[in-house]
Amino acid sequence: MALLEVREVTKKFGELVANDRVSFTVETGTIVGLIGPNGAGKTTLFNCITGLYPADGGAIHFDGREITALKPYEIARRGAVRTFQVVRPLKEMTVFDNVLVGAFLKTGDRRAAAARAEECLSICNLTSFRDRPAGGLPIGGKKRLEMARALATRPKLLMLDEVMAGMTSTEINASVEVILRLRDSGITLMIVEHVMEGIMPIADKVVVLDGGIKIAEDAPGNIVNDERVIEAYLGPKYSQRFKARREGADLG
Amino acid sequence: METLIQVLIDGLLSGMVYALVAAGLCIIWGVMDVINFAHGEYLMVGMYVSYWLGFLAHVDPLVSVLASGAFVFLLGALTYKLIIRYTIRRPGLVALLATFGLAMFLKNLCMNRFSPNFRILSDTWLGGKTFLVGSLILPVPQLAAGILSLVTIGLLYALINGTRFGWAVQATAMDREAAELMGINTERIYVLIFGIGGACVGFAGGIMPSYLAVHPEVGSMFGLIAFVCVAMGGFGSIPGAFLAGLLVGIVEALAGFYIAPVFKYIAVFGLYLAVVFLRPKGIFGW
Amino acid sequence: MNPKEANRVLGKDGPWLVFAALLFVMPFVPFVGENSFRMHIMILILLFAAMSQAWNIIGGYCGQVSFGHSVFFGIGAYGAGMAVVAYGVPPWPGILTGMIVAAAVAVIISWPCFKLSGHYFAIATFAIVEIFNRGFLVWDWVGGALGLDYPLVEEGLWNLMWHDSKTGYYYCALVLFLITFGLVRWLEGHRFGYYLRAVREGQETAESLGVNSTAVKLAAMALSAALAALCGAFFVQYNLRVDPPMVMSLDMSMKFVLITVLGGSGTLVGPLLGATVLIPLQEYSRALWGGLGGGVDLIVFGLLIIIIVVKQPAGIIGIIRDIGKHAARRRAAGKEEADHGAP
Amino acid sequence: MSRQVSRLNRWIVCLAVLALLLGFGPRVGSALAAEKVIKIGTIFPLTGPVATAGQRCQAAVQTAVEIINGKHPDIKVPLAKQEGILKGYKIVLVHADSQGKPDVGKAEAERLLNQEGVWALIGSYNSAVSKPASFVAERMKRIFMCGSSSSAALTQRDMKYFFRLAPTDATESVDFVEVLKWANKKNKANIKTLGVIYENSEFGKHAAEEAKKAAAAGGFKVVTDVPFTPGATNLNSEVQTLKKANPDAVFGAVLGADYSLWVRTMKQANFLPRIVINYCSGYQDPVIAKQLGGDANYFMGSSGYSPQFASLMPEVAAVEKIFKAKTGGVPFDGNSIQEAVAMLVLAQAIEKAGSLDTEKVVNALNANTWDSPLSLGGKVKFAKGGQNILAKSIVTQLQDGQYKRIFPEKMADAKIVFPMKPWDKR
Repeated sequence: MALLEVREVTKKFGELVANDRVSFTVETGTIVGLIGPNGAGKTTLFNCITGLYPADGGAIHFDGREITALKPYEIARRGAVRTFQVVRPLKEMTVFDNVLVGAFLKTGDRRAAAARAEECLSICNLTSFRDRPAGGLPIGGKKRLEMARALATRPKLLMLDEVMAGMTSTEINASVEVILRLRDSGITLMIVEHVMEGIMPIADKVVVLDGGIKIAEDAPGNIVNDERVIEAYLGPKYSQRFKARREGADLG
Repeated sequence: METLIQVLIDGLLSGMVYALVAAGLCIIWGVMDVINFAHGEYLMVGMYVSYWLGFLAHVDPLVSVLASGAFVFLLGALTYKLIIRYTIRRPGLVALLATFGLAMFLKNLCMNRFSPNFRILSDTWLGGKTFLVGSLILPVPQLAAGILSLVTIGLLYALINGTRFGWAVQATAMDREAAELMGINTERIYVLIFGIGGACVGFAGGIMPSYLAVHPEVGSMFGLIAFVCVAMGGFGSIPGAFLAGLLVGIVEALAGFYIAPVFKYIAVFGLYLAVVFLRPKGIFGW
Repeated sequence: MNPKEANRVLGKDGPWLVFAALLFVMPFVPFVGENSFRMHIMILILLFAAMSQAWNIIGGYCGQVSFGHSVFFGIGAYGAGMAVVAYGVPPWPGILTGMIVAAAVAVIISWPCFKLSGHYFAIATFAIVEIFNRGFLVWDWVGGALGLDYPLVEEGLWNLMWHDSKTGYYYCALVLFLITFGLVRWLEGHRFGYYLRAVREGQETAESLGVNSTAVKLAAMALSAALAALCGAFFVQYNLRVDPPMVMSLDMSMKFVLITVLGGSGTLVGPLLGATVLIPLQEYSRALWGGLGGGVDLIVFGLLIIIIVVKQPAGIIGIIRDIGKHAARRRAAGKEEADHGAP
Repeated sequence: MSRQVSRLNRWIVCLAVLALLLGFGPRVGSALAAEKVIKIGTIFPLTGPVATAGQRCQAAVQTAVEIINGKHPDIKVPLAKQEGILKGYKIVLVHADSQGKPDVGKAEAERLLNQEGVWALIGSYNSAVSKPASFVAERMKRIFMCGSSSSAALTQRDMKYFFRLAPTDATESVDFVEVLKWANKKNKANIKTLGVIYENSEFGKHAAEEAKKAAAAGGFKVVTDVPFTPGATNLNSEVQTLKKANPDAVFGAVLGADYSLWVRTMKQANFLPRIVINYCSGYQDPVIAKQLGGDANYFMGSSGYSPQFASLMPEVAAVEKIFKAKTGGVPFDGNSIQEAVAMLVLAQAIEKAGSLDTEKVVNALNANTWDSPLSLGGKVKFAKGGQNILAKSIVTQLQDGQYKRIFPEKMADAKIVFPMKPWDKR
């Protein structure tokens, strides 16, 4: 059964149609990538799903119930939690306290929440920053903090908005590992991503947006061969490289 | 009917003065995002300048307006240099509390130096004169204040929207860093804007001794009303502040006459709440 | 302004230690020697520390800078005052009513106000103070401009009134202080306290983590208002008179904000520090200069506010931190010198 | 860091220098402790909206003390000729500022009594402050002399240690109504309706209530009742409201700056009732009267004193000279002179009781009728509750900038100008 079902979602800003009847599903236990060129409407779609913007049309179902008109915190309480592309640390609180806020979603008990927070800090390799003010973290740390905080809420669906942008490749590898571990622990993930090395190898399915319209929804292997996607977004260069690498792998 | 028109005229005239006081606050708020809590005290200082010129040198308030404006301009620039400069990159509350301290300081310093006595200029060119249109009464001093208000606000608007300086100000207001990269000396802009904001209220203070007594507490209520006008008009919008000033004056007069005089300020503050509940950023806000 | 910084000054459990030390010392203060003026200052410090702590919940921890708290303070004062003056009963039912009404009024007026941001919110709270002030001035049921004057009734806890000694008031103020500080200390470690700070630091972020920020803000406002009303009730019991300008004024609101911000807003010890510095300053400078009639005390007070705010926006807690750092650096420098000197 | 700390220090030094520049270092009060002194505390609103009145009241008490302590053979006031009281005791004043706030006034009363160890208190101008401050004194069994607070409620509390010199707003209201009746009879004025305008404070509200009571008793109809916010930015709607109701007579309780604004606004609105009588207020302030010039004329008001009473009270002139030196030439007004009387009567009572035992002095205060050349009528006598039952005031009218005595007729020195001359005929 689909954990998240987006049906014909439309969002307009005045004349500009940011999302035009976008539909797709996210199956339980999978990793879904949401990609597209700049301005394709990825983040807008994210904001519609998480209730930050009201959708102008269409319906969104999560975990069997409609969440279209719900407020962000209501959606979060149902288990669909997001991170922000532009990081938003709770600056004057410590890293640990940031994560603790997330952990308090499922438990009012301070000790249980603290244990959960510690766990998430260590999952996201933030333990060494534990008592630093969140505002003072390096950018990579802030990105990981976004993830740790969301993770602490014990989400069913974790929605990551470009968590790997701006990371070094070592960091990306670490993040990929974390994401896979999360998937294995039963969390469904939806990932908006620019960094292709990150998303392509791990996604079970990729949804491609261009100009607010969904142009493809398929397994990554098929996506890279999809003419429209290549044209619209990846560009021939990347496609060839990807193909070459895969062929090389096949040969090897 | 006649009474209604008379009430409206009275309201409009006091509204003009509110608008002038508010315009000074408005421009400071718009460019620097600072609430100057000492704004009412600037008015008081302006009034004292005009009063003393009139009392000691027999200069009419109509002339002292310029001196008051200049003096409060300096006071504003000095306030920026000594206080606001240090608070500008901090939360808005910091500047507000610092200027609250300044208000307390100015008010009591004037009391210390000039005694708390109420002072009125007796023989001014306009004092006590009225202008009759049918049975309607137009008090000349307030009329002069209204005209001064119109002229000043018009000039201010032209300055901000029609000159190179104005563009620089607008650029600074939008994004200080970017403006600096474009070669605008934003520090200078800030000093000047605080000064100009002071000058506006200084003009108002300059003309007021021809119909209102000067004393150290005179500015408080005007200051409060100016806050309301500026916020009601919308963030940094001069036409907004002007419109709000008139609206406040008229509502005050209508409520004062048709409900009861004690309700006039309740109506003014209630109007503000009503406006911002409908338009959270004020009439001209975005 | 930064709770983290506060912790660094006093160590992680510093606030608790200070608190515990105070707890231990405070009850014995009256035995040091009954000096009415000193007692008066102690009472005011405790009262305004408690009141500012109440403000701190919404203004410091939750970041909603309200200048409207004198309204709640006043409602509490009038609650007690009406019980005693108009109904001739002990103030207790009035205090309770006042707290409930204050919380209800807080929720009703904050709900639309929370849609406003920054200065619009601040000015809306100014406006509310003025409306209440003038409304109470013409409301004859609560005494209007004449105010309420207490009759002399039997002293004691039952009537919450003492005549010759201030010791009773002192202990009441101490209890008030302990209630508010204890509550806030308790909040700091609990979900609600974390949510308050999360809303202050980023409302959208908090919402993305499942925090109903409106509910959190309203709850904080209601709690803060109820505590403010409690403090107001004590204020009127202490002064035996209430009229609108006395309690519901911008000056009063500003005092709460100043004490908290100058002490260190969003910290547990901030309001206490602020009150400990500002209240004696205000009372002693008035005692020293007030009688001269030049308003010198207020001139100096105004200047001090400017200087502290401009020079040390983190408040007095920041100054303590600076001095601590300075000393630490000196120690470090001294040690280094010694190390170099050794060979 | 250390630079910042030292900069902070520099600021504090600047502050201290400024305080000294203003001429007010901390004062040493204990140097006098060895001498024979009686400390008396004063509490007046020295800052805030009514600071003018408060500072004059303070100066009046200082004037009285100067007379009591020094030798003034030329001043014909009790205790002037001798030096000090009780054979060599000098009075030392300890001043406090109430800021016009009841809670501050109360705290200062406590501080003066407990901390400064004053023997008695004088104050506090604002009725709202006098109430809680005198409460403190009563509880501590200390005398509280109240010069000018006019709220009748103050002396209806059955206090034992509270004495008030000024006539209350209740008696003043009755007087005003008498004036109206007298004008009706004498000038065939046919006054029927009354308007009341007052600042919405303890003082104004109480005066208005007494006015309405008195008017009802006297058969006048109150057609409009206009409270306003003190410190208003304009009084347009207030005056328009009055104008609409168009009462024959208006009673005003309008203080200070609001008074001049009120008069000017009435002139602008071209509205003038036939007669206006003011409670102790802006009307009495000679400075305001002078500044308003011709516009202030023909208004009336009650006063316990004004410079034009000189012929009735010849002894005041010499005292007033001392007072003027303190106020920069401003003469006594009806409020401030009462504070001087309060001080003088208290000193006389101490002298009479022959001791500093508060009970004895209270008994003396209650038992005797005191000579008081500074009081209209020359005598002071307290009733139970502390009201001076010989307190008199004269209703005056400003004519050509002079406060002319109008009523009661036997004290009059001028005829009433009735109705008031219209604005354009002045």
